[in-house]
Amino acid sequence: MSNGSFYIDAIALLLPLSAAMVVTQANPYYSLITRGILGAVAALIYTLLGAADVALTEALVGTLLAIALYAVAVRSSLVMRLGVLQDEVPKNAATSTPDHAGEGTGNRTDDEAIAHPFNQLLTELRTLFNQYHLRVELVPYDNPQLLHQALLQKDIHATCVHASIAAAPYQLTTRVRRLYEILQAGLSPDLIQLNHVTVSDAAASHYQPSDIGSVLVGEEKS
Amino acid sequence: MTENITSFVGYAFIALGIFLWFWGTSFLPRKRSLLFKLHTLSVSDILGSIAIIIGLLVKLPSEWPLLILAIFSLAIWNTILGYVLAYCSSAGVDHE
Amino acid sequence: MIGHLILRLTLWFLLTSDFSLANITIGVAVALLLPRSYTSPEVWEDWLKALWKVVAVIPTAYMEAFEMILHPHHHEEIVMERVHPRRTPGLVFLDVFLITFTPKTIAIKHHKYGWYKVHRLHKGDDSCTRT
Amino acid sequence: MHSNIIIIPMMVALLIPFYEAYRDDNVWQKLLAFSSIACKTALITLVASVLRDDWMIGVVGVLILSVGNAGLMLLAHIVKRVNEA
Repeated sequence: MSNGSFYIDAIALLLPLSAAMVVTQANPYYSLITRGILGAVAALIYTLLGAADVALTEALVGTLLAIALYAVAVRSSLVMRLGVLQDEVPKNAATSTPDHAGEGTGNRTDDEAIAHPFNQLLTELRTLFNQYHLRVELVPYDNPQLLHQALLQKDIHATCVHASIAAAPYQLTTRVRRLYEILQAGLSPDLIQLNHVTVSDAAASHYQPSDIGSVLVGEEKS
Repeated sequence: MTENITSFVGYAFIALGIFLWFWGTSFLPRKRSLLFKLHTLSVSDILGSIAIIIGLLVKLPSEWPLLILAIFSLAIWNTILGYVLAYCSSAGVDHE
Repeated sequence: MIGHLILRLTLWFLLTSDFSLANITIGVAVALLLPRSYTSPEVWEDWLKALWKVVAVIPTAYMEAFEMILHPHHHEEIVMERVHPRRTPGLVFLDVFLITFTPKTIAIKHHKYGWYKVHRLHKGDDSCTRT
Repeated sequence: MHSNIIIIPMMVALLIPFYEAYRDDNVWQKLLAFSSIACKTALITLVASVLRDDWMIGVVGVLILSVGNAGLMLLAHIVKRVNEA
């Protein structure tokens, strides 16, 4: 450091710059990548200032571990779990659930599969939630009772079943107010009928199959 | 005299490496396909970096174990990273 | 077995560059204690050939880099390349390394039986008019 | 030691992928810029350590070189899985 260290000052300016980039990113994955850049720049500055131990910690914990943990957190939290009935879903739509991801994706080009109304609905949902960086994950259930119970126990965020009487072919019930608002703004009412139920926390934790009626505090129809 | 020559050779290698860095990285902000940029980045980040390290090795041979290790890890990790990036980015495009 | 040990000890001594008794003991202990997976015994001839190829690929890589700098390469294509079918994972790794290390080619996918999907750059026609 | 002559051009080269990471809106292009930055910062660390004759910083530089790449591979696989789903 004998001959001045003005270049360290110059490179230190990159640190607030990249930090600003991290906080201004809307997409969580972009922000993860930018977090990696921030970590790399921080490690560089720490070493240039002579703090080798701090730099090593930044690289190992701050960059590697933080990115791994955040990536897992973002991937598992930014998801809408949509409960469906097993026999209402066409076979090839079920293959896009995460358990089978990576195999059978070639089936999706099948014309018959695309024409199926459920797949059309799913495509609409995916494009709508992509704007909010949410993935849509299908969770199949065997019968309507199990499906309803899963919604009340907060295993899933919404259910989608065939509508029996309404004009729209499908009926989507969600327990999350925000999802209801997004869906109401983004989907046309003749494609789907939207419901919102309020599930209280107490009811979700002490759920008894007998008292379904007391759990449904308020139900609105759109 | 020999000191001057080794110093010059070292600087020449470092200058070559920095030139390769600039050349390879200059394609990054352009509108090209990802794989094309991977090709040019492999020029800058693998070959350019190796040239810089060799230059340092010639200039200051006292830290050779570290620099040899750096060359190894640079060559292996960056090459495999290029393969992984190419594989992962193309897997989403075509399913065949 | 012995190859693993040599590799780990080499890395350890390059990293520490300290030949005191304590350091050698620590290095040998760590190299022995780290878990290793069982790999089928590889053919030494193949390994020597591969090692020679690794040394030979470095000048080729620099040559290709300078070709790319002097004559702009605009055309990209994806070709299937056949490499000698060898099954051990180490040699597959080496093949991928050799293909990707040269800047004009990048291995994209490894199929079974020695086929690789390779992305390759070559000189475009418009580069002739420019030079 | 003319360390400035070597390090300042390297830092200017570091700015190019920085600009790219700021500007481009494709995940893979951003990841590419990140890989370039990770490699370049580790190399600058290494050069600084050799010029200062500081062994400890050099070891840290080599470790950052390999750790940064490992993190990148992890991230690439996660992004690939997300794009598939």
